[in-house]
Amino acid sequence: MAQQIKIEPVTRIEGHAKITLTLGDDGKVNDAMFHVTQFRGFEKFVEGRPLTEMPSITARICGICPVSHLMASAKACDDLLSVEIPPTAVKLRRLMNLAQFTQSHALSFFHLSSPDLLLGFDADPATRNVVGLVRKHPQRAADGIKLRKFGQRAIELLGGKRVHPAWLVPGGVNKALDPAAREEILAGIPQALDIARRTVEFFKTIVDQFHHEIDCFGNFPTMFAGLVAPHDLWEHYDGTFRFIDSDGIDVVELNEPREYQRYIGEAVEEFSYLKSPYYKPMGYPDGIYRVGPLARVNICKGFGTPLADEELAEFRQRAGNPALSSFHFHWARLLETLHAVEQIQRILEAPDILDKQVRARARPNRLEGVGISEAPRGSLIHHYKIDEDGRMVWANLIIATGHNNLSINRGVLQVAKEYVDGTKLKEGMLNRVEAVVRTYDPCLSCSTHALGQMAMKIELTDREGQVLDVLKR
Amino acid sequence: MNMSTLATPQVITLQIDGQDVSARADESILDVARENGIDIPTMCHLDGLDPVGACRLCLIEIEGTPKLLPACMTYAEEGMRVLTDSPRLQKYRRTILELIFAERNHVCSVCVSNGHCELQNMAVKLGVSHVTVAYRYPKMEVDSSHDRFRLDHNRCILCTRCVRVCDAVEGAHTKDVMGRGVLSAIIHDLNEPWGDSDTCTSCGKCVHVCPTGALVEKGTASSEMAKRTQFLPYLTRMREHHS
Amino acid sequence: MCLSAEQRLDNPTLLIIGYGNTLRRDDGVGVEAARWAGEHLARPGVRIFESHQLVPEMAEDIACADRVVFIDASVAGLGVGKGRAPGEVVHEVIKPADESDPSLGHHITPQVLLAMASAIFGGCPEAELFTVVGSDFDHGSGLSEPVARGLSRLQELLRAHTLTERSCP
Amino acid sequence: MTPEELTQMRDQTRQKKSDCKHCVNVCTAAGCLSLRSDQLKDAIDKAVHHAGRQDEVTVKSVGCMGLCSGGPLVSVESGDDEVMYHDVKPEDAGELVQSLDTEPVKRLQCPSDMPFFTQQTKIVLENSGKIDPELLEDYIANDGYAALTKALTEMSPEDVIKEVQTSGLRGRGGGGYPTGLKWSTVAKSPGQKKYVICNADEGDPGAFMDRSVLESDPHRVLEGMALAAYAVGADAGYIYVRAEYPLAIARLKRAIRQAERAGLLGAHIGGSTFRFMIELRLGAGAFVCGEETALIASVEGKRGQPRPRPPYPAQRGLWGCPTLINNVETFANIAPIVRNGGDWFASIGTEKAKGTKVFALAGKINNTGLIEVPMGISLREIVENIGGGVPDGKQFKAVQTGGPSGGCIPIDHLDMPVEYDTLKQLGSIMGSGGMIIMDETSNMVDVARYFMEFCMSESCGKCVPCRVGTWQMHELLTKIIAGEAAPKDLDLLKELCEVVQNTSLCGLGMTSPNPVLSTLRYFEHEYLERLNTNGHGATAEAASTEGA
Repeated sequence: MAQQIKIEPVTRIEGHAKITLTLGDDGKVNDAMFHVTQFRGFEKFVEGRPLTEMPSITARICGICPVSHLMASAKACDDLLSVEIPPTAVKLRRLMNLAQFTQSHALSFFHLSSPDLLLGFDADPATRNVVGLVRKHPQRAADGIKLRKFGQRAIELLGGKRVHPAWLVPGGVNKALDPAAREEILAGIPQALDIARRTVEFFKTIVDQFHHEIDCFGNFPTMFAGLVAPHDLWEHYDGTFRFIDSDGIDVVELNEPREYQRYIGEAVEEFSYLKSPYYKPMGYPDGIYRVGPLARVNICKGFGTPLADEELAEFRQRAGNPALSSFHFHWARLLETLHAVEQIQRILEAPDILDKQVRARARPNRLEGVGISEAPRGSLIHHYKIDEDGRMVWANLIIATGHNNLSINRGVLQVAKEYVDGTKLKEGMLNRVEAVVRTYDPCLSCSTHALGQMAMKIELTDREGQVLDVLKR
Repeated sequence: MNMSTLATPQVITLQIDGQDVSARADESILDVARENGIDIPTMCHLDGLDPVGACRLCLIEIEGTPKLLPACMTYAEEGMRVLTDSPRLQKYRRTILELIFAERNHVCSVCVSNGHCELQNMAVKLGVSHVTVAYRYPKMEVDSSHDRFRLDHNRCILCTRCVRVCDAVEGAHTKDVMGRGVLSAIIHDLNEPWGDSDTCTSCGKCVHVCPTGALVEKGTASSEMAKRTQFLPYLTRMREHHS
Repeated sequence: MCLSAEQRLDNPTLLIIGYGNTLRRDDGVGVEAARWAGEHLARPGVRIFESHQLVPEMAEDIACADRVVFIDASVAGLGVGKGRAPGEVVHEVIKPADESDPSLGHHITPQVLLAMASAIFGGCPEAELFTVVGSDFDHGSGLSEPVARGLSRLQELLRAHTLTERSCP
Repeated sequence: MTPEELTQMRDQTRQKKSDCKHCVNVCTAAGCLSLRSDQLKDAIDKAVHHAGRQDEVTVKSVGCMGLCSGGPLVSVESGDDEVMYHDVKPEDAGELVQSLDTEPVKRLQCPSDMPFFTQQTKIVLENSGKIDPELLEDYIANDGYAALTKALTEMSPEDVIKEVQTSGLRGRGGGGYPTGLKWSTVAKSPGQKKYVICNADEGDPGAFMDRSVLESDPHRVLEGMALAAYAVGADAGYIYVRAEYPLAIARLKRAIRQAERAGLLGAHIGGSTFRFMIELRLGAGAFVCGEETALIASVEGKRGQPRPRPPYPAQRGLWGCPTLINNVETFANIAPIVRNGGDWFASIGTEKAKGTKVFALAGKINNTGLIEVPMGISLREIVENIGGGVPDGKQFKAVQTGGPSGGCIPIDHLDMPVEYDTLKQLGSIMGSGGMIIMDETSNMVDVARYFMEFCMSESCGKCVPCRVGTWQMHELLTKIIAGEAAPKDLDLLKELCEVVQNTSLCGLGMTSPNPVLSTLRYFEHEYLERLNTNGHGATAEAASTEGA
């Protein structure tokens, strides 16, 4: 008899989502679906607002990655203004984005994924959580907090406010870097670098324990996409948008962000509010691709900083080039963290970093603009249309997690088929189903935190919706 | 008050909040109070513009007068005993401010005037940290048709400072008010887009007298729009010297 | 920047953390309350944070305090809001999460923060949580009417609760 | 026109009337006109011609006869006898004319002993329904302009003011401010130029007293204004009349033209040195323009918005000059006062309220229409006797007086005398004279919301408490009616009432909570019944769950 298993909400991810598993008569998983149940009515909210408000509105609507939205939004506005951003302003924006990478990756690794990685997927769920983690590995947890703090403090020193800096504005930034702030960030680098290095080292010692998970946690050929810098270097702010195939061959590179609609289509599924972008020339759903840390390291040749490049070489050797298992998002995240700290230092030491010329002023010179930046979770696209008076008439946002939606779904199915046996439901099976979702560190939020706090419940139901079994945590 | 006392200003004494003060008979209670370091909250009032007594925040109690009167338009009289800050007045002021906040969409956190807003400052001053009355959430337009300035009706509190400065100081009378009650709105000429106005001189005075983020310079991002109202008293004084 | 034990005894510190998204109406009630507290309850020894959400690095500040007051919003019908009407203020004395705490996510709960504070930084503050049950979590600013009333009630409670000095056990 | 010429015209007209055996008066005020009384008049004219009796039967258009629910109304004067007919149709014309020398047509006849007719005292309406409002001679035949002539020839301006003061007349527009005092303030205010303004911006829902006076007897108002101008030293006047009153406007225009031609307005009035011109100003229907400072702004061509008082218009009014503003009914009382003396007027009514008051009866009452009663008459007398009680056997519930600014008075207080002060004690006001009767089927929260909606949409938008407060109160009332309000909503409503009442800029705002306050005072249970006490609101108290 066909059955369904519902996992709702998926824990340790941002926002509100659930997973439904449909079982065949043999108790094997036939189908799996990852549903995003939180609706973001945000595009409507901004209609009629002046474009200059967009960065701060978008930043405030999502509290998890405000800097990422600021960045993409400011870039979309730059496009509408058609201005060239002063070089120092570009450096400062990059600085802030890298600080955001550092703090976000720290949270993802240390607090969301470590319970599984450090305590084990099959550990008793009663202790397999951040509390169990801090009790058992207080030093690692402290590292996580220190690294986050380094990133957060840098953001605060740049933007003036921790979460919602009004500092990024269309045309640049609104305040030059204060020399004292520069010194303070620089002072924090040695410790941050230490943490980043020892965490990568540590991860390398445990990664082999998870060979089984590596094999089935979203391990399949897909395309990868993201920004890449000239000379094929890792990129997070500017550069060109590139798709590579699963063999690592360049498929296409966008000449400019506004072309994205030629290559990215957006499918809508009934079961989820989250749109499923796909690579248009391949059609839906074959045009599956991944973004985020794994994609970024797969599409570049190198980071351009010594420590990160050294680690990247080992990563390629051990995980493959391109690395295809989504499990390696974790590793890639740590590489990026290491690079971010190195790069922050490099930018702060640039001779023109304290220049006062940080903003280009212009009025809208285009009625349609697109900004693409890399959020910690992957490529973030803001696409705006305005009227001649500079008021928003339309907005489309493709968030990182959206790009990964197809891949997450397929990953869930892969894991579920591998681990879940409907005849004897075990918690560890379902945890892996969730864990694959967490490798992508999805951000579905742009929502309220209050909605997220529900006890985890997994329901096993038959076709008629009759509840057959309930697992509670 | 009568006309004869207005015509020949004389020095009189009165009491404000128990403090003996002297004043000219053509002075408003608001002016007298401020000269003596007594602060009365105002929103529609601005030095250099004719008072209208519309916001009702400056209401005061005068002994022997049952009605509350606006300090900006009530003139000093001999022997007056004025209360500017009774518990009752404080309560009314808070409610009035709440009504202003509830009337339109004051989304402070993304507003270009965030941090430089007189309405926001007034809320802090009067201790209004939240609104107990219902929000209206009206659908309001943003008029962005002017080359340099923008009118965001969502943030407008209808204080009419812009209307008055445009009429009395700039002499253009581009701005006025249309509609009734909560449907009232600032308009340009005969309700045309601001950018189409033939009478607007683009002087920007209205922008800088506006207490909130309703009238702003284009191109300013969140929290960047600080207003400069100091020009107004100077301008008024210089004109008086020349005429 | 923790105070020494002696310094603390002389000057017990209170930390108030109000959190939520002010652009999702009622969700912002915690932040509104923190702002109010900043104006009305500020005095030496009182620190007030307003935040979009709880973040792990707060654990250190929590570990340094003698008492912590969290202020949050909850959706009517869900979690704390279950069986409660919008505007209700729920007060709980909270303890560090034990390992069976179910709520894990980017959303860290106060209990988890307390656990982190004690496990990582060795702090053991008394802690309480005020939750205001909300109804309108749509985009926009400003509280719904019941929640605005709840906030008034909360302010009284906060005033009363924070005036009573307690020492660190 | 000299006094002598005036007397001559008066006598001639009276003679002409007495020469006529029958005078058929057809009401052509707006109420009856809307029932096509103009066609009725034509039909009667034809019938008279058909009978060949045009020499001994005059058919005349007259103003309002009061019993508007019985329109079209016709009265037939035959010598000293008068017969009144209701619901007359053009096809009844023949029968009516035939009956002139015989018995009245029974099926159309109004009983002459109806309290509606016998219990009224008419001063303001003395000519209404009797004279042709379009004929100056008719007004003059009824002692029209005699008061003005008398004042100009025998009295000083101070004498006129004194007479008005003696009369004890108080403003009929709503406030009840002593008219004589107002006049003397304007007279004493320094200034070369002064104005007299007649407020004919009648805006209360259900009120039509002013319209009726203007339609039925326009010269009376002109004469009152001229007397006022003479008394306070003004030489120009405005009548601010709402554009929704086309018939009143047409008749006023005609009356002004007639008066000017006759030398009763303009320069050298009645051959004296007194000059006074009157102009019409049409209002666009904003209720707030009935407020005097808003009215002045509107006359000046500005947006009709009030400004804080003081200074009062008596000190600084139109174009900054001392200005006397009275309403139509107040001015309509002046000529009789000057003609008959203030003492005569003061003998009518009560100690504190002199004279009569015109009321417009509307709502759930048998005799809807216009009445004029002496001050101090009981509400019961008005509702049960003059008004003929509540129709369809329903129970009387409350009477709403004073329009949107007024309040509802319940059955327990029906025996209270109608006076400025007693109505105020009951939580209502005299107002301009609208009276809406409600029966048991009316819910008072609905009534309060109806008036609040009016106040909200008529708020000028200038001051915050009225502009936003009325919206908030309306919202809360709507919520209560929908059964979605909690007890706290009612508290908030009460609180808003207090704030709006005390902080609004003008009378409209200050009195806008009155319908709520007065219904709450007598009918709070109707509010409480609609509150939702088991839903969200009632349990919105703090719950405390220790150690959860």
